[in-house]
Amino acid sequence: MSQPVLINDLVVRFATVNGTGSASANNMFAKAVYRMGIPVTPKNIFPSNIQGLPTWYEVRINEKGYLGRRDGIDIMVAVNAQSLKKDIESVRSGGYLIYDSTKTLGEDFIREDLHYIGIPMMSLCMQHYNDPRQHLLMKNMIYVGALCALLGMEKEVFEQLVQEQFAKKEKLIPGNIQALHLGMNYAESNFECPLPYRLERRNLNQNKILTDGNNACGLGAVFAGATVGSWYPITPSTSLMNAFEKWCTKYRIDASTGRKNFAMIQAEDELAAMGMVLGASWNGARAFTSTSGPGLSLMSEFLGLSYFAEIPAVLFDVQRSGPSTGMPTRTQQSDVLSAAYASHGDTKHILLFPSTPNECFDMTLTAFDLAEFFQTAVIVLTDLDLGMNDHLTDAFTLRDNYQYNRGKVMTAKDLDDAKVWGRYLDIDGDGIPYRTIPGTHPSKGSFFTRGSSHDPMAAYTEDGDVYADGMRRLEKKWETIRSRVPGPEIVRFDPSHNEAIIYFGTSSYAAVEAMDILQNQGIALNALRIKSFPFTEEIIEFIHAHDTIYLVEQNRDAQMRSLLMIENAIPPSKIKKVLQFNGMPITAQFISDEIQKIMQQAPIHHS
Amino acid sequence: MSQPVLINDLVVRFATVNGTGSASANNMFAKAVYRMGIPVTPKNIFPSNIQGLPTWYEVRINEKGYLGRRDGIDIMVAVNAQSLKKDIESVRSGGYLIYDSTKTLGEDFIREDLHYIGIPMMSLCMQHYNDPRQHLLMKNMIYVGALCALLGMEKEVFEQLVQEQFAKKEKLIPGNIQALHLGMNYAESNFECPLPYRLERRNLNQNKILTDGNNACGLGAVFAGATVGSWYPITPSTSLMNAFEKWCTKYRIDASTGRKNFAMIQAEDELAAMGMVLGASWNGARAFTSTSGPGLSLMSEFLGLSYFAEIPAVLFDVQRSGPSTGMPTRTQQSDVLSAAYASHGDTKHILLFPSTPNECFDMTLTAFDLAEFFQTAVIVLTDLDLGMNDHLTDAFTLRDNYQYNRGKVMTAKDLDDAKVWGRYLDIDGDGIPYRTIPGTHPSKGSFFTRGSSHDPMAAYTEDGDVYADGMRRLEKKWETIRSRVPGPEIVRFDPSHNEAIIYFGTSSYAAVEAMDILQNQGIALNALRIKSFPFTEEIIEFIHAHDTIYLVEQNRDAQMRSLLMIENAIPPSKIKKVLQFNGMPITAQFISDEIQKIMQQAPIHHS
Amino acid sequence: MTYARPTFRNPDLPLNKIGRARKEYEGAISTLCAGCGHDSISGAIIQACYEMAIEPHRLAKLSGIGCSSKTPTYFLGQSHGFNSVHGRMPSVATGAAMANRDLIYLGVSGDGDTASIGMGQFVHAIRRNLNILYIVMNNGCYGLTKGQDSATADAGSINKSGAENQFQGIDLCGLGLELGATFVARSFSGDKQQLIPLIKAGLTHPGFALIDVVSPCVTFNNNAGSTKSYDYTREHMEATAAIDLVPYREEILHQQDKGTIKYIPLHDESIIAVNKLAADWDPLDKSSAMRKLAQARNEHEILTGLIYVDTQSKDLHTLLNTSDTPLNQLSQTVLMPSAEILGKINKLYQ
Amino acid sequence: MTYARPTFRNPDLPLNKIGRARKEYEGAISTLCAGCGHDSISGAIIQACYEMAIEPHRLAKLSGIGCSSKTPTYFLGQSHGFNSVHGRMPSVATGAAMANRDLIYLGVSGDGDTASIGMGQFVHAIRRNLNILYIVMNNGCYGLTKGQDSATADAGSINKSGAENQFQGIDLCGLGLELGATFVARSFSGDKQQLIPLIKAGLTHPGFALIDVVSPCVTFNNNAGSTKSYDYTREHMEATAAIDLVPYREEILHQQDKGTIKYIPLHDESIIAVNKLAADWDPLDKSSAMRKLAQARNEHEILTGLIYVDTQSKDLHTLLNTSDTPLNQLSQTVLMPSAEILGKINKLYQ
Ligand SMILES: Cc1ncc(C[n+]2csc(CCOP(=O)(O)OP(=O)(O)O)c2C)c(N)n1
Ligand SMILES: Cc1ncc(C[n+]2csc(CCOP(=O)(O)OP(=O)(O)O)c2C)c(N)n1
Ligand code: SF4
Ligand code: SF4
Ligand SMILES: [Mg+2]
Ligand SMILES: [Mg+2]
Repeated sequence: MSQPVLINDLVVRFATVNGTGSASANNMFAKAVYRMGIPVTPKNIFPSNIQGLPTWYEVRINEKGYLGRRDGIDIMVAVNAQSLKKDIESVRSGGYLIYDSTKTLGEDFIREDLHYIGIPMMSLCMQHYNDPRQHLLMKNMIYVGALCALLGMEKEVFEQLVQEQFAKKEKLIPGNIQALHLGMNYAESNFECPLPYRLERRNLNQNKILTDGNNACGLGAVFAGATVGSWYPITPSTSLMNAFEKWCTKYRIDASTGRKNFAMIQAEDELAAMGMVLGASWNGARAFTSTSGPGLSLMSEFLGLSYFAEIPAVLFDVQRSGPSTGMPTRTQQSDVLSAAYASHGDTKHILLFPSTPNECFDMTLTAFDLAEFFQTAVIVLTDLDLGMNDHLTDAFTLRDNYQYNRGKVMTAKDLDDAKVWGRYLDIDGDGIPYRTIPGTHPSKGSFFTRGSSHDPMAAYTEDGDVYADGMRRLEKKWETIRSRVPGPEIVRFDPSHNEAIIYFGTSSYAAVEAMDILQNQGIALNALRIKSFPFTEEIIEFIHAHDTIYLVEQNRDAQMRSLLMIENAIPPSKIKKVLQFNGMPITAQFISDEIQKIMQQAPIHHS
Repeated sequence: MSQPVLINDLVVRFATVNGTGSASANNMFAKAVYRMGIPVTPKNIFPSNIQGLPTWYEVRINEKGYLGRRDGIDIMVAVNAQSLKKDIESVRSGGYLIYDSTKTLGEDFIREDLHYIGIPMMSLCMQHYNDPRQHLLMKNMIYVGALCALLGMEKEVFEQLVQEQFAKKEKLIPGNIQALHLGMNYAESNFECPLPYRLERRNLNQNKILTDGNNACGLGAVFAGATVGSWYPITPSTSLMNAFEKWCTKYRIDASTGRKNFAMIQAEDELAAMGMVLGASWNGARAFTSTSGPGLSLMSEFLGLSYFAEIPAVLFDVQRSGPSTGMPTRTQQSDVLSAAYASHGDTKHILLFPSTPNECFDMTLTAFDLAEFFQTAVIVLTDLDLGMNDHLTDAFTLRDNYQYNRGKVMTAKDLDDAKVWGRYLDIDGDGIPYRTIPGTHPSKGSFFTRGSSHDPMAAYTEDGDVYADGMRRLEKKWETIRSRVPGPEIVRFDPSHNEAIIYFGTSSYAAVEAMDILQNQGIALNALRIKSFPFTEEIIEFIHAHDTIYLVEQNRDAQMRSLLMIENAIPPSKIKKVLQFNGMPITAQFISDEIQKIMQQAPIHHS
Repeated sequence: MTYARPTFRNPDLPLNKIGRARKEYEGAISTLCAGCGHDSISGAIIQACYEMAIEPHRLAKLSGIGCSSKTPTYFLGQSHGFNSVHGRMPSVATGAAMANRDLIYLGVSGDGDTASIGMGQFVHAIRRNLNILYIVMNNGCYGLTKGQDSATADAGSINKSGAENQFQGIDLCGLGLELGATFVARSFSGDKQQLIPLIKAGLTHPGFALIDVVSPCVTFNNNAGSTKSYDYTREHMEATAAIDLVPYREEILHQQDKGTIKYIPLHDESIIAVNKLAADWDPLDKSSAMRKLAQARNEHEILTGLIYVDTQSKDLHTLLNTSDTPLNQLSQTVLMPSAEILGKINKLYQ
Repeated sequence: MTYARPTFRNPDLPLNKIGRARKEYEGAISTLCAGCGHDSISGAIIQACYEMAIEPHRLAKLSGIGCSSKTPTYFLGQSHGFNSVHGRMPSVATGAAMANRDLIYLGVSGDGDTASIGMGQFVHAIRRNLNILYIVMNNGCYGLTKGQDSATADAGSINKSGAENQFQGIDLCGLGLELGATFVARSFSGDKQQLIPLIKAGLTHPGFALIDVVSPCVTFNNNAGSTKSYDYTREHMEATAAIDLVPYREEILHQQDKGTIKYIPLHDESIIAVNKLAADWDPLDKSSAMRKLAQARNEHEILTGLIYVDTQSKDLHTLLNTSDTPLNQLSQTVLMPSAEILGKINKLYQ
């Protein structure tokens, strides 16, 4: 088979066993691509257990900057015997299989349409390392080295990465460098390097970083001035709190006393985690928690309290595949509806939908500002793909002169100066009352916080009209919120196009690529990315400006579409569903195929 | 003032103090009206405490059968000094105030436009009863007696009711009869009886009973064969479980052994209550729980498990005013959306909306049949008004030859005969798999139940396609459900009308009356009452057959409207919101006023 | 609650150390049933805070849901109240304490609120030695939902409708001891003399102070056969000791010599004076406390008074090693790392 | 799981009383880490059920979420499994038991599942004396979410990342005793000889049987400094006694005379034979059990073996007074009152 040469446009998949240390080797490969200035995004596809099951690491390399997942594997590094059969099947015709040739592959494993690259990884390890504990780890470095040679990558980049990785355990450096070279040399001596699939240096990653959303949110919470974090561990949100703790430990310990300028508690469950957030926010600290689906369900009673008693709260929901325990290590965007209306009664919550780690950082700051300004819960909806996978993203920046917006808080002086103050009085006509922080003033500003019905002065009431007035004020506040949340990103707006694509969160990568695929087929779409709920006027106008909207979601029930209809009277027939919900990050091909399918269907009867 | 004579069309309100025994006297009045063959519905308006606060009992009497609440009080029995001032203000001009004239009323309490009927209740008590503990109770009977005379009611009816009420404490009968007569005699000797507002015997209550929805549901659960009930007390749902226990104690105790053919546990909270229901249902018993808003929020994680692992569950949500603790003793229909989609991920639950106690009974049977047939949660949404107030309703009946529908359950023989059985295999193409009850067969039919993703054979899987197939099957099951839940009541369908009113639950009484009010003003509407979610085809067709729908709900956010849009692509602009959410049962006047307001508004811009 | 409240003061009312009258520690008028034990506990709280001269605005009173949980409305009207959701007050209080270590936290709960729906949070607040005085108004039933047995109802106790409780009751003091609560006491709403000093000591204790107060529900659980009625409690009460809280410096010196009194110095300047009544018991010795409690239980006595106190324990703030400055008072300057640091962080991901 | 599973049996395998081989008590292949304590406990469960000749389809195995809660997939493949939600297995098991009193219930949980999120349900299942053998696979950490300290981690225990746990650990056996659990034992995954008879006795016990099994997490909490590691546990284990479960009629007679053995007859025909090792302890005497446990705790010993058993307690079904026939077997004829009765009921509301 003669191969077309493919430069800087590849999917490389590593099939390994979890708990064997392959993660850091695989990661090094992705980072090397990044360092060569080529856009890259890796994804971990891991099982819900700790050790011994198949796990995959998929690296998409694309110099056009298409960084969503793409089906069709070009190069498979298959080092897991358990999954080998299936792994081989998953390679696209004409692709490469890199495997450990210490043992010969059986007949069963041979596909005519693939290139086989056998590297005797284990036997190289045995030859060169005495300590059997090193064998597994060095094997990983060997295939990384081989890849370097096969793809024509820069070996200095890898050597540098090894130096950095083991900066604190220097004596491990030579062994690892050696393993790299064993792989490189073997590949170079036995195969024609580089392959037709190869990587060439570019300069496309300037001012970009490679990090994950959970890290970005955790870091964002530090910069946002959050001091109280409580949480209950759950995949895929755990690493968000870990990041917060890590950064706090670095930047929030008082140098003179060694004491912490933050407090974290691992709560006994998610109900307690949210309770702590409300207690702390009530007391004037910026407080937050993070969870995933099951935790969101458990927090729903407390979220209702936040809404009705008007207590700020920031919650990160790193979504995974539901319902119930579902697929805990797979992604989805399926908590949209339950997050928006969490809790019984007439409740609504602000949602934010970041789509990159950079935006995770930035929106975390926004989340705290909104929560305090509007005195209500803000739920940042990310997902497993965004939270746990590294993404190529703009470097973190702070807005100029950024100041925390602590909202309408009465100081002792304000209390002295005010003629009348009532916790739930709408003085400004925007539905947002003034609050006090307990302990502010020796004789003024105390009030009773409760989830039962209250009048503007915070007194308990069972008067239906007073209650209804309060509910209407909350509606008015909601309107104010609608004018203040982050507006959408209008990605493309050409008035001559009648149709548009709308998406949010991690579908963005694939959506942008899908637009180009469709464009190539003569289908031009406008595009908008939703960044928050409630929906600002621009979103509504954008929708009204088109005949058909293709709404891309990673759930089964088209939950964002539901929100658009409920809140903004968007006619349902106008919004076509493009839904992927199998737990894998959505692909551009899927989106463009679905859109074309819908276009080919007879127009639906509009009643 | 000369009074127009009003016959059998009155609102009588009793203003008393809670915890003083007035409830049973007031109830006797309502029952007497019922016994005189006149349609009547009383409503309790009570505070969220146990003793000492104002409470009201409002009796609507209407021979046309309009039994929703009506604003405007014709006769106020005001025996609570705390609320007297406000109580007097609430009487409609020309109405009557019956008060305790033992002490003279101050100037402040005199309204020119009212008739004052002073009965020296306390002093009559002091004269005739020695035991001071009796004073409070007898005072209540005195005003009941006075009402009997003033309204020209039949005293034998009251005497008979006293006999029945004290059948087990016979020695209390004479004293109570005496009190009745004291009231009657005083009224007759001091006022011209009957007043122009009066009641006359009719024969309109044949085959009707006067009972509350919680009693009906509890009784229904006994007839439905529920054997396991677990619950956590919460107003207004508590009396439902009390009723179940009462009827079980009567009809479910094995006569020979004294042992119970049912098991009830007061759980430690609502999470546990729902957990017990799932455990029991999994094990093949009919099991249920009941709660109100906060409990629904707490059950949401378990409801997701029910949906995804396909375990039957019956839940009664007796709605109260939310959000959060809200107004615990006021009614609302505001859990519609959160019940429909309770839990994170893509979940949906069957909802039933009974509107009378009779339907509560009947739908309870339906709920268990649906839950078992579809192996999923069924939430019966009633409300405080329906659950805790007596309503005039058709007598309970059993459908002919009614048999429990236990759904697709494999017996030991079925298992022996079957070639292959998989817990989540869709054999019949309707999306409904076959289940086994643990312990059925020594070697066949065991399977693993889990909330994590599973394949058709119930094995754990992380394969996205297998997972997605399962989710699609659940969607198919949902379509089957849609064809099998109780259809709507099409109250009126005249093809010449372009507009219609849609309502559900306790809005029905007022809606029917509102239609007549509008009709009198020349506005003819068709009407449909929703009885279940998902919505059957008839509902959709009905909506499509009209230009405008007025959807009546007792919540702020038009939650039923949201469901219609989400699930059935109903254009939002078509459904106008008629929303009352102040915690009081909705009135016909409110509905007709709102509909007229909407009609007068310029037509909304349809985009 | 406009704060245009009348500031007129009757000059004859005795004022406490900070110049406040007892009235200023009261709250709104109670809506509980006449005779409810909870109202007496509110009274004891008012008296204790008045006598301790607590600044009302430095105290946060938190509760769950129930008749008992309503009481914070009826005391300390100038303090900050938070009536949260049923059974979840401990987490809200924990968050509040994390945010501001300088306020005094008073948690009020019921036996339903604590021992049923709130069990998990109660246990974990103890485990973390949260700085709070946690008062359970224990009536063995759910007052607000009309008298169902609660998890503290004793097996064999008869409720108002004549039914006998089948399940074993949870002894909150026993549970507290087992879980390592650092201050454990029991009292009776009808015994203010015992209760007031316990409340004072509890408010002073640095860490989790539990006072389980038997507080009869006159409406639903004060009948014959109930083991949480006024009569039953009075008959079966057995006190460990009479205690008093003495502000240390001022008074300890001239009390030093009273023979039977044991003085327990607290972390601040005050001291608990224990007039030992019970033999074979030392409030500082956990085993003796557990033994004493088990023994009383076996004899169907209700052991009241201070049961155990650990004056050396590390409180939540010590365990978390948080700064002395309350976290809610740290400014953006202290909290937000600089743009330069952000730049450095970016480097890590390049 | 089609039930077309191979029915071929190796004729040489020893069969138990009901003719089943040990293999038939196994489950799917474990996906836990090699060396995980939980796998050993699964093995002990398999062995115990095999030896007791339990009919697999008469046993329901329920769990929450966690590595430990996954184990029901790995034993008794022919039993009915229910992997519920995190921390809420006790309520599911309670419902199941209410519906069918005739199955044997085996609950499996982790320390996170039980002592953190599940604390409330755990406490209340004990209080109701639910008929279940409740095994906690206690590794002092959250295995499945990667090793965070759990609420049973001892204060001072060092975790894998070198951090010292600050909070006091919950002693589930102590808690069980305090709450009135009627069978309390502790064991170690590494000591099958001790564990297997305890499991048998627990499965036989009518009521709540708790076995807290120290079960090291090799991946996250088996390091030096951890008090839940293999090494630490082996070094600090202290057994109350060696016990055995003997089917009564068959074997008791010729064992009667062995001097140091105490026989505890159970409600069915079997008996626990306790070879007393510990002085000053009687498994039938709760005070001695509590004392023994407290003492071991003070001495930093891990007390294992049977700690307490109450053979006279009333189980849930007795407390609920439910019929002997499992409720799930009652037919419509028994359950549904007649139309006539409904007519009579209507009369009450007329
Ligand atoms: C989630 C939730 N479930 C149930 C209720 C209803 N409820 C209110 S108070 C209460 C029990 C109160 O008992 P306890 O705490 O002992 O207080 P008491 O009234 O006896 O003082 C219950 C069950 C509620 N408010 N919230
Ligand atoms: C509601 C909810 N919160 C959090 C989780 C995540 N989670 C899964 S297992 C687990 C802890 C398990 O710890 P433990 O019970 O001790 O089991 P182990 O893995 O140590 O055996 C957690 C927090 C979840 N599944 N559900
Ligand atoms: S019901 Fe009981 S607890 Fe509630 S206020 Fe009345 S007496 Fe007190
Ligand atoms: S992580 Fe720990 S508990 Fe989980 S399987 Fe591995 S060793 Fe066992
Ligand atoms: Mg109580
Ligand atoms: Mg664990």
